[in-house]
Amino acid sequence: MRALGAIARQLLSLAGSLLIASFIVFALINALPGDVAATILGPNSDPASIAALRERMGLDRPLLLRYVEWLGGLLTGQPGSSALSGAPIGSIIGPKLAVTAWLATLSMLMGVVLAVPTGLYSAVRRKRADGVIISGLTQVAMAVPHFLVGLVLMIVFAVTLRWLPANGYTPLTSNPLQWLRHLVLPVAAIAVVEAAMLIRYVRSAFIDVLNEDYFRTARAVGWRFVPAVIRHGLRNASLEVITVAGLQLASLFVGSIVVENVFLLPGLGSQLLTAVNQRDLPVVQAIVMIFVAIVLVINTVVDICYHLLDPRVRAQDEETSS
Amino acid sequence: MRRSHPLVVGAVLVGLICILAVVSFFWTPHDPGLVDASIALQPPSRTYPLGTDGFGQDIFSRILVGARICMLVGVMAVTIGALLGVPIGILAGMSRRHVGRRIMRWADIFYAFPALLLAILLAAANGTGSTMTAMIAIGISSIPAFARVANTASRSVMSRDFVAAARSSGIGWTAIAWRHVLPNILPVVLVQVSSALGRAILAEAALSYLGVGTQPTTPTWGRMLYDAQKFVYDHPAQIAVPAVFIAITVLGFNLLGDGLREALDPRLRQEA
Amino acid sequence: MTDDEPDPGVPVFEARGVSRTFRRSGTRGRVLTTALDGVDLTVRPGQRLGIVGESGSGKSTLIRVLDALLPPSSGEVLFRGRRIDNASSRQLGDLRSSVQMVFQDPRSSLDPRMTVGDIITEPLRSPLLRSRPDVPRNHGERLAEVLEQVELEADAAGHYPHEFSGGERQRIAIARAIAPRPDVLIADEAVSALDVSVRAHVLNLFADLVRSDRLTLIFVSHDLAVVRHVCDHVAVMRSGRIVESGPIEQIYASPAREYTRNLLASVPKLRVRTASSRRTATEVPDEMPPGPDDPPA
Amino acid sequence: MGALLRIRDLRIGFGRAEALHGIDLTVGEGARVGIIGESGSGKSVTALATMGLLPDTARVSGSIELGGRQLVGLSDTGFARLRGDVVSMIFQEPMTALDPTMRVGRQVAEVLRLHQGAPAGRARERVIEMLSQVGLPDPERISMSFPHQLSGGQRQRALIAMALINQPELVICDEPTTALDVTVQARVLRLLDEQLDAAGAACLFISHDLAVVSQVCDEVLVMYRGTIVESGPIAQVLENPQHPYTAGLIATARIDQIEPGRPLPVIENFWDGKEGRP
Repeated sequence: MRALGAIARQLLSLAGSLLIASFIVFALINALPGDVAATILGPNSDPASIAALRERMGLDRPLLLRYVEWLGGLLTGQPGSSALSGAPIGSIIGPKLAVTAWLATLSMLMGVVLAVPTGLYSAVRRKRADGVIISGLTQVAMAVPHFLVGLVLMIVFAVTLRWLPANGYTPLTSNPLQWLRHLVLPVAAIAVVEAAMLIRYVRSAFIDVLNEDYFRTARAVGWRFVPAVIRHGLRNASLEVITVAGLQLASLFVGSIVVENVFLLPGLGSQLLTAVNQRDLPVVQAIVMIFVAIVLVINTVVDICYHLLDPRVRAQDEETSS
Repeated sequence: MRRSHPLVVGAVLVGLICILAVVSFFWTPHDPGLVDASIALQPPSRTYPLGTDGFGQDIFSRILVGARICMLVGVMAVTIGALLGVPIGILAGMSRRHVGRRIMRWADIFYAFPALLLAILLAAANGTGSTMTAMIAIGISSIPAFARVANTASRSVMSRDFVAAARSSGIGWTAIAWRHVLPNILPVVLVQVSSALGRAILAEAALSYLGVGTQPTTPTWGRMLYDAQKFVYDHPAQIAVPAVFIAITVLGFNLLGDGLREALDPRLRQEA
Repeated sequence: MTDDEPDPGVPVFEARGVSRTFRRSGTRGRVLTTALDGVDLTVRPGQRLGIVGESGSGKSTLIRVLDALLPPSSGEVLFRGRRIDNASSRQLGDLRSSVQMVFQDPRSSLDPRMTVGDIITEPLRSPLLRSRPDVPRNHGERLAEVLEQVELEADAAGHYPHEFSGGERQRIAIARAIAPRPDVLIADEAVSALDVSVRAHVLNLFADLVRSDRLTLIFVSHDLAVVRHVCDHVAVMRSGRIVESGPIEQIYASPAREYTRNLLASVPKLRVRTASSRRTATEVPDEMPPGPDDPPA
Repeated sequence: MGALLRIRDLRIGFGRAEALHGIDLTVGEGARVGIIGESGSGKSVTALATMGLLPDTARVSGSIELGGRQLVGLSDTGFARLRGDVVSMIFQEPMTALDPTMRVGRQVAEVLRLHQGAPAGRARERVIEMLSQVGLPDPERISMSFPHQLSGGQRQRALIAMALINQPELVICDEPTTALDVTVQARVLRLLDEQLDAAGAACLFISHDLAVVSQVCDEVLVMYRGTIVESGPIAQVLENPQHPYTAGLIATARIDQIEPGRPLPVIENFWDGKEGRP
């Protein structure tokens, strides 16, 4: 019952954060000095067309009213319409969302699958040659931006070997094989970098556990090293890793913006960049808000997982709620 | 024996890039902006040490000037993040627990605004991106990490008895913050500065690559990669040079951070 | 009454019905723990008062309330006849300049990033102390004096705390406490973190200082045998209350309360364990209540 | 009584420094041997070496025989079979020695299952029995609790239950009561005393407090900076200490026999730290 209360509080605080974040997004676009309509039309536009656009977008009405309208639109899935084509934003974004969601989810899965065993292995073998080599490799992988890994993968597997397509996308429903072939390289590009970071966190979380008194107790009652790590290390280390992995999932969605542009995937990230270049502010505003919301939701889910996993946090919860 | 290696290697790499940036103010082999289609895409030679790009511009000159932007954005962004984030963290860490938690909750909202998103927002609101918007965006997005690190560290300092001792002899809160809290959390903040620099430089490269940061007329490593991408089929080596420089710089800062962490954390020191 | 010439009749500290509660989570949901429950206490000038009890008995909370580091939830605390509970920090000048504390663990009570000299002279730089006439002006001179008093080398001032042993570090903490020439010294478990073999040295130092500087001493400990060597009065605490108090020799010789008797009996004594004594290896009386050993942390 | 644990010329080094300079000690079956010394004297290192729990960086030479088995150079698997079964250990810090994410009962049951392979139902019964045997009230509830819900004394009792549940031949106690309150310490010491007697286990008891050692042990070893300066039956050592350091330790431990107001004796009154150093 208490756990439910904690979850309810988390959700409430998520709603608060979403509200504040939406206000920040709206204010940055609309309340910063400089006229929205003038920005959209660019430096060489005439006052008449600016006035017309202001009229069409309803920019003369009070800021707060426009914010509330936009918020309502977000909740119903129709946050306004494009400043250029006039098309409803919901229908522009909808199909792109699936591409980005696939890209991010598959990258995260691949990243975790790569990182947890590797991190554990390099923690246990941290003083041996192979542990040091893994450590070094992760350092290098972390120093490389997503898009660069993407470019290198493209050169090797698409340009030189011609195993996979260099760019483009096929929906899962029309041809699953082609869908997969198009996603392999972008997913790998994100996963490699994310896994490198994750490996370091997993490694240091496990090294922390190895230094804990309870780990020594586990060894003293007769667990061999590796079983002790698995029985008593995994759960404790996973607490730390989950927090980090959550923050990473956020960074991964952002990484997908760049990688979509490398591989010309028709996802939210590509659409966002197109909108920025076309100065289509309503579309930019909506897509940024979607990304921000995804990040906040992920963080809340991570917090809830953390609370369910750690008995100490569960108890502390009761303390802080007072 | 191995323990000091990351620190030394990191310092050398970072030092190297700093030297490049400084040199670029006084000397470049060619004008980095000079376009000459007749000498486009040349391989490295005596005149063009790293070759020329698709516009016939000298790559080495552009790398030198790019180092300047890269360091400028990195340092300024991290300064913004640290100057705002660390005081927030200390304030939260020195407040009573539930007040501190509330302060941190506010700071955490910025976690929802990664550098890239914030930069895109600023660029969109401004019409175009610039070095300034990139700096501000990266800086603001690094606030919560600084605040979190400073908060945890100062809370643990506040629980030590030397703070109680200072309070019991009438030392005020500001003096405690300056004399006890700040010096004791400085090591972790330094480590954070170093890794934040690495991340800031990655973000800057991504922004330039996407064209929402520093404008394409100014040479940046990220933009050089974008330009090289056009020739990926016929001249794949074009992407190698800016790629290597980005990686070296970030690697340098990451190693520096790791080295500092090891050097400053007594527990790790024994462990190594 | 003037500050520099305290009336011997006015108590240094007076606590009237002081209570303090903390909100904590326990095994069965949220609970209010009562750390102090209606404590009345009077400390007279020149008295050497020991406060004895188990952990969780409220003794550390009591001295933190006395030193105005924690506000009481209810009740009054007076320092030299003036209310200090809920006083602003500026009104605490007299208290802050006359009372100094020594804590349990010198690893925690000495700032690792300060030199020993800076640590010891820090109280002298307090804005509240500078106003007092008898606070030493010449920091270097006073530093040398107190280092000698606690039997540390003069060149210790330039070193950092981690370069010293546990006993030496506790002597540094004592030097800091006596540097501004306080009238009252409060020691919180000041020897419990030390090895038995080092403990005697620090206890002797306390005894000497109190005698030579004619200090009022409040000495918190879980060990009655230790308290007996530095104090003349003792207050025994349990569950936030003072259950017994009086002259130490009287309580040491004939404790009135069962609880005090148990405390006394629990202190390990040097004794040879023979085959016949195996069954009663320690002298804890069987009637010791078998309840929880101590409250959950 | 035969020798259960026999250590000969044990040397342990870390990096360039040597922490233990060749010590000899013998623990007979069912015997209680105390090791006393200040922090850093090498007493904990000796215990960890016997358990095979020293860090990889330690260099160990000499001989440790437990019931005839040579432990120096034994593989981790070999040690794991002995630990918790033939030899077990109780550590100083009860607050951190239990896995915070696992219920206490399960942690105790693990030890049983690990070595005896008992079925879950039987193990649970035995765990409850053991928890009540170490004086924990309401053992059913305790077994379902997480460590943070127990007090320090309760956790130490749970750790004693873990150490004794497989009826080991040797129990190593490293300052098991130093972190506890005096009254709790007294009760835990008495419990240890009873349980060791009941199990007939031998005990190597490490402490900086001679008074505590004198209450539990029959023999005592005095360690100073990695060497044993004195050893013998406790009565003999207390009455007639051969080494001035031991004399100093005894004097400082007799605080209750000094008249208040008189200065307490300190080690330096007896020993300048040089004379009689081996």
